Amino acid sequence: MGSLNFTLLFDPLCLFFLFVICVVSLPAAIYSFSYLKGEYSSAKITLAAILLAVFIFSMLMVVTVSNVLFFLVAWEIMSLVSYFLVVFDTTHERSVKAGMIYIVMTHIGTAFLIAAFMIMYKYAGSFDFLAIKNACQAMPGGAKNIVFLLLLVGFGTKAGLVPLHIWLPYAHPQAPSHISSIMSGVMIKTAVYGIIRFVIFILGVHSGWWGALLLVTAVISSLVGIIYALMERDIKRLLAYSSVENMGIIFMGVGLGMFFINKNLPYLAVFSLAAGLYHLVNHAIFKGLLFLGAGCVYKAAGTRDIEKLGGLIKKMPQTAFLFLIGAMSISALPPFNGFVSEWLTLQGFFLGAHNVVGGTKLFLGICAALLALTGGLAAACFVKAFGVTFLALPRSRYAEEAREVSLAMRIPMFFLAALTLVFGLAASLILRLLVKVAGSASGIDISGMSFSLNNFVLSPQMGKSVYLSTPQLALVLAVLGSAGFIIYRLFAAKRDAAVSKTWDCGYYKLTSRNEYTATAFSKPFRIAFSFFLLPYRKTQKIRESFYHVKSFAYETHTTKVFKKYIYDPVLALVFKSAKSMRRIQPGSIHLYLAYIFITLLLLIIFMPKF
Amino acid sequence: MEILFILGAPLILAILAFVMKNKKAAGIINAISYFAVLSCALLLLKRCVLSECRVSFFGFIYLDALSAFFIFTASVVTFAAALYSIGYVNKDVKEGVISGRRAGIYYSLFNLFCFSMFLVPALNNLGMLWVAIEMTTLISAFLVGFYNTKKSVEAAWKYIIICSVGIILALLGTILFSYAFAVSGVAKSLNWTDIAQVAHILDKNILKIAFIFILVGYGTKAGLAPMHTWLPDAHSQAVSPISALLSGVLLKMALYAILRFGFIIIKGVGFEYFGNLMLLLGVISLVISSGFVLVQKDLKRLLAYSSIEHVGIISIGFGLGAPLGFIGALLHIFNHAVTKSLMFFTAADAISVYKKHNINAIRGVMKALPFAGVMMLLGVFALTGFPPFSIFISEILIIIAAFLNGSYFVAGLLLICLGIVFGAFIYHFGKMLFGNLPKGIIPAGEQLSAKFAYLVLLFPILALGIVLVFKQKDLIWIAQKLFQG
Amino acid sequence: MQAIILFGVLISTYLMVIAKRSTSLIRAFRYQSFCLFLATLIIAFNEKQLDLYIVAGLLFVIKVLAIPRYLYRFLNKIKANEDLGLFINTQLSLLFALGFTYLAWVFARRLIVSDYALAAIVPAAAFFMVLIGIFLMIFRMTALAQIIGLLAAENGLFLLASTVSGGMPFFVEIAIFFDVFVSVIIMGFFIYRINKLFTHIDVNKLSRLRG
Amino acid sequence: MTILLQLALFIGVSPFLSGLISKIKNNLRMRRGMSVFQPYYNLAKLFSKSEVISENASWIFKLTPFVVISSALTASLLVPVIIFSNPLVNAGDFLALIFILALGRFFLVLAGLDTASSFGGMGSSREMFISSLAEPALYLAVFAISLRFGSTSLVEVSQMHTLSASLIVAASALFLVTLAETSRIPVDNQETHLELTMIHEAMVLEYSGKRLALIELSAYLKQMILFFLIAGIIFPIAPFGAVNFTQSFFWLAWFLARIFIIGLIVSVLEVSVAKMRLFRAADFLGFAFVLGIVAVICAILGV
Repeated sequence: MGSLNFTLLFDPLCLFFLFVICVVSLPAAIYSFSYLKGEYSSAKITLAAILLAVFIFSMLMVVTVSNVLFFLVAWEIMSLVSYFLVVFDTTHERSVKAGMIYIVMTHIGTAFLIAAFMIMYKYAGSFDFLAIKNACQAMPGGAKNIVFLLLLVGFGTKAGLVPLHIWLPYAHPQAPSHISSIMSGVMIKTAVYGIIRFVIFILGVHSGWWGALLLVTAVISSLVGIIYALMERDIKRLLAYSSVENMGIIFMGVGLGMFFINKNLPYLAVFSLAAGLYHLVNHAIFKGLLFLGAGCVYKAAGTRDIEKLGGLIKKMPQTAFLFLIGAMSISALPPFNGFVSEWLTLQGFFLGAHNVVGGTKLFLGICAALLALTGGLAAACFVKAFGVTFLALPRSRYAEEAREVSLAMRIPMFFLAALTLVFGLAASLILRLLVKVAGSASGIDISGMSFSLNNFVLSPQMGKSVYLSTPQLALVLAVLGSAGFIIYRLFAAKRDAAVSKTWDCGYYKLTSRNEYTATAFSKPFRIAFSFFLLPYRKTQKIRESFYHVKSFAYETHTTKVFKKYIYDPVLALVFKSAKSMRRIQPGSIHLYLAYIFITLLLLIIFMPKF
Repeated sequence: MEILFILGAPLILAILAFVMKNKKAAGIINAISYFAVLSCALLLLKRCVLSECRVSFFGFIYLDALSAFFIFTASVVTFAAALYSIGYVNKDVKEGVISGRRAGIYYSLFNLFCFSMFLVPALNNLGMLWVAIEMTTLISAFLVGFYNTKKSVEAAWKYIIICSVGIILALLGTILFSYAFAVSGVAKSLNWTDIAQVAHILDKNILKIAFIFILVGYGTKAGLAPMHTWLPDAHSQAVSPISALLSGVLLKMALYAILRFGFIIIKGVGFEYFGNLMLLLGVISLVISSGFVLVQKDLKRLLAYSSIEHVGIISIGFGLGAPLGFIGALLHIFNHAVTKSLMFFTAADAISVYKKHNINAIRGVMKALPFAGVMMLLGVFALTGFPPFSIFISEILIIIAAFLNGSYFVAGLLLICLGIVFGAFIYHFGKMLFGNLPKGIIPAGEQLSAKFAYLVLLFPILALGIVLVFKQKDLIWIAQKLFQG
Repeated sequence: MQAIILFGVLISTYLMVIAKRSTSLIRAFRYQSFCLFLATLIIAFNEKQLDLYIVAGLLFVIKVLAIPRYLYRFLNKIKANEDLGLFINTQLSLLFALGFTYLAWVFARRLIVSDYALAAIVPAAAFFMVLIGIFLMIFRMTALAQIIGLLAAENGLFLLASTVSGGMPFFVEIAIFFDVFVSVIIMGFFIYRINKLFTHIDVNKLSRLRG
Repeated sequence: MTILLQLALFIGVSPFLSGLISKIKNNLRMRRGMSVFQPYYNLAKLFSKSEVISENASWIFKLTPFVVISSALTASLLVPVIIFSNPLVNAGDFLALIFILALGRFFLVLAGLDTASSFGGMGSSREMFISSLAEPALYLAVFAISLRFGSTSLVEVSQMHTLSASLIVAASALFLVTLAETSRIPVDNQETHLELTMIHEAMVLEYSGKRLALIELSAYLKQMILFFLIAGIIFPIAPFGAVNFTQSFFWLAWFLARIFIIGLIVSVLEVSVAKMRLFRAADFLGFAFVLGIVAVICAILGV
């Protein structure tokens, strides 16, 4: 069994993840106190604080332990504590159901991990990372492939890779918002850590198809995630689906890195991996911010249904501003951080295409195009999320009565919002740090490589004038924008703008009922992707007489394809077989005695076989 | 001479409980004495692990580390059950479910049952072992049928008949063992120590057949599928503290008997034969029980099927062999005994509030019973193998053993079934624990003794779970000691 | 001499198979136990051992006298239906019994290590008794039949023990006797309760607990 | 200096391009049409007028025009026009340009939602729909181009190069995307006066006065930038390098001429096809996507 010593690992990869965990968890923790106040009893708030502390601690353990067994322990504790946090609001049936789906899916994932770890252990005879790493060199290819697939499924479940994502849109919205932000921002990232640590660092990329498979999964995840997010009207669930998308983007970077490692293109491998890591930290920051923002909305308005919101920008301007920052960075708009990492990931594809031959180029191109599609859809999604929630007129009393949240809740958000900008502007500096992480994780010597020209300019491709400088862009944008404003003021100084009603085609009173809803906003997409979403509608007319319809209800739904065609049939099968199994115990003692007798006979008959 | 105390105390207590008027005092004395028993068992375990095996009373009693381990396991659970009984019986008496006289009978039977279970691992003579195990059946049958309802009497009847048939087969197996021994021409004896010494020269063919009888026979008692059919009935109908004892200790005593014979088989026939049989029955138990757990509607039956599942896991552990499988299985015996008792107690609390066994009738346990609810929740995760609880360690050891053995099929099946059972548990207990109280259910106060019992049970699984992660070496050392015999 | 006794055992066992009513079943069991007693006595006489005499005496007292009487009285007390409730009729049962006889013989031949082919006869009879005991438990509906089946199987084991391994150690033998006696009493107690609660002792109808 | 020059060039010429297209279209339809300088008059008029702002609007609505114009201007600075290099040489490449334009669109769409008008919401929704579906085709075209040039740098693209099949196909994909992005028939119709058929116009329906002027201007700018990119790809032949004043002048003329050629093509196309239903736009962009794939395949084959 070998000895187990409890040592912690602090290589660049660990440090990087430690940073990510802390950078999101701390604001979320500060936020939690005023968020929970008034919602629960003080005992429950204390419990929440304790659980939060254990949760954060377990995540820290996950990324620092140097031993598979401890990793497993930390991993399970992390899942367990987060489950408790998901079902924290125990009175809601939905929380309990969400928690159940979450923990069961996680457990299934863990089962795959256990299998993978055990196969590794079988070859290494030790649980230590380094010992396994050494032993893995002698591992036969077939075993490596199996281990990789097991790890992929295991970590993919946690990461929410399609089609293993189904727990994510249930669990993340049900948890208290600061927990959602940690879960979405950090916890699912531990799966990325797992993939990098176990596949790239320990196992070593063995076959070319590993990266390709991860890439394809990632692309599908991001598309599916964002399409579902676009259809969603529950703001936290929308964010959760968007996490599926962003995990896809992160895994594109990682998958690309694996792909290039196998193709023996060290520079590109490090670059892509760093791009993935960059998106990882970015996503942690802006998704943390967005979830906190959604929490503010929920706290202020008491509902998460964006169809009931609207006009919040006037009631809670600061939250709106902060949410907008988050929405802009997640939509990859310059000069925020999401833009940088998406640009880097795209560059990974583009650069990679120059270094591979034949159909692989097309493969990378299509991946890049689909990533772009994802980006476009994400922008649409967050326009919808922000626009419908914060802009125009309030659609319900909930939204009308909303008030700005307390300062203690806004400060953490300001911190994160500032970080989105910092991570956008200091891109070249951060990339330089990240390539070190990527280099050490993939075991590639990066000393001879250069990834940026100076402190402001990124240049992924030496010898070609491909540059990106977010500070420059930000500066130019700001200068030109203010120039426009100055010109405007020069002309406008004479007369002020008149305030009047919105154009209503002559209709006399325009109310919030005339506004475009979230469902309407996403309708073109629903139709364009109807082959996948399988939308259906329910209409209900209440008639006074044949001629006069008193009220008309119209609902539209989309079919959850994965649930309906994968999970439900499997579950049904399991339950059906379990139910039919019940028939072997009908309560007859004679039958039971016969079982014993038959078992005895069979065992004696087949005795020579044992 | 701790063993004298361990065996003597229950007998004296049985008489005491019968004659004492104040049943509450009897309960408290009971609990205190079992604490003493627990301490003695601990001493015994320490002594047996550290020093040599001991045979005493004309070879009648034989104690090695393995027996001490089983006695210790039993003592932990019996102590908790004794504690829990105080409040439980008190409540039943108060509510008029049972009379004061029957409470006395209960305590007497409880003590006799405990005596018989402590006796099993202490015996050297295989025939007496058989008698002791049959004795456990006979005594506990009363406790199963204690409430004298249609269901409980039905359960008791099935229990006693099915187990008796099983035990008859076990006796047949024992006789065949003694025949094998007799044929070998050594002196006539049924002592395990004598047979085990010459195991390698015994007739393989007879040993093989004999072991099948033993396995089916004691396997019936241990709850190995497909001979498990009595188990859910008996466990669900028994008085709740007794359900814990049945599940936690009784099944393990039968396993102990199998193990004792198994050692002879391993020596005489080879490990493979023993291993394959154990694996086969273990896998069948695992698969069948996980299905039943999934669609179960009765809370106590659910726990009973989970016991079958765990016995299956233990059996797989033994089947996978030394050292990891054995360590894992032994550890699992202890862990499961303690954890399952915890679950049975909390379930009993819930049932006494809702007055129903039906899972669908139980909602919002967290609100009705805050303390027991939390314990139940922890118990669910402990039972399904989450760290930091100790079942995680034992399960992972068994899984490792499976992988190292190359039994990928078994390992995969184990993982799948554990997943299914986990899902089922979360599904059922999630519904029960959370949510709102149904109408007409008044949260009743929780018994102090019950709380103590929970803590007594929670402590070892938590402590072991945490300590064992760091102390594998010591574990291996202890395990080697356990298998010196 | 032994052969005659064995013959008696076999006959009484077959009688059990074809018994349709409780009383005849108990009577058959009594014959069986009596034959067993004789056999034990002969062994004791041959081996001139005191403890074997004691065992034989116990056998006679408990299995020939006490248990059947207890069961008779019991039957009278609960006034249960005499019918045993046959899952398969006597003819078919008899066929089964014949099959079991052969099976027991084959099994005993394989098991018994001896140059002398007929050495397996007694063990075969013992196995046969065990098989029939279990057979009765499975294919007869009433609780009483199950008790008798169990006792028959136990008788078989007794025979087996005293022939193949020269009997169990003395105190084990005593303990087993005691055990059997107690278990019959306890089972009787439960039958009594079943009869009281369900007003019949047809255990096949006890199927509230399922799944 | 070059920055100001390039800004002046884009601001100065882009309204003319729009006027020219409009003029050609009208002429092709056998109408006289407005003057090619009409856009300038429009801008001047709008700048001199006061505005009406919706009472429902928030600061997003008021801020948007400045963000939009700044993004359009920044984008125009990323394009290498004057000295075979762009003024912001280090700031970004082809991809960055696309992202910068997306910034403007993002705010424009929000502004459309801001006024609580159903038209605005409708326009926003459709705008996002079309632009996000245009993304894959756009990126594939860029991908094919970058395969040809070895990088996504706009400087490289605008250098002298030989034309190849992949470039032409890529440019046509880019062209289709441009039609969609610049609200041209068959995807959108700039000239419509029916709110229900508008996309871009519906979004900016609430704007008036100076803010509308800024938005209009940025639309002109965006159009010119995209035309320039297409032109740079399919008309790579520059007469000579910018050495002296005269040569520069000729060069500038060629630069403008090739943009106008694209404008001509657009106007011919606009009068000859009908506007599609909104959901057909998905097919249209799908076609562009297929063209993009063809372009990549051509690039792989080296033709």
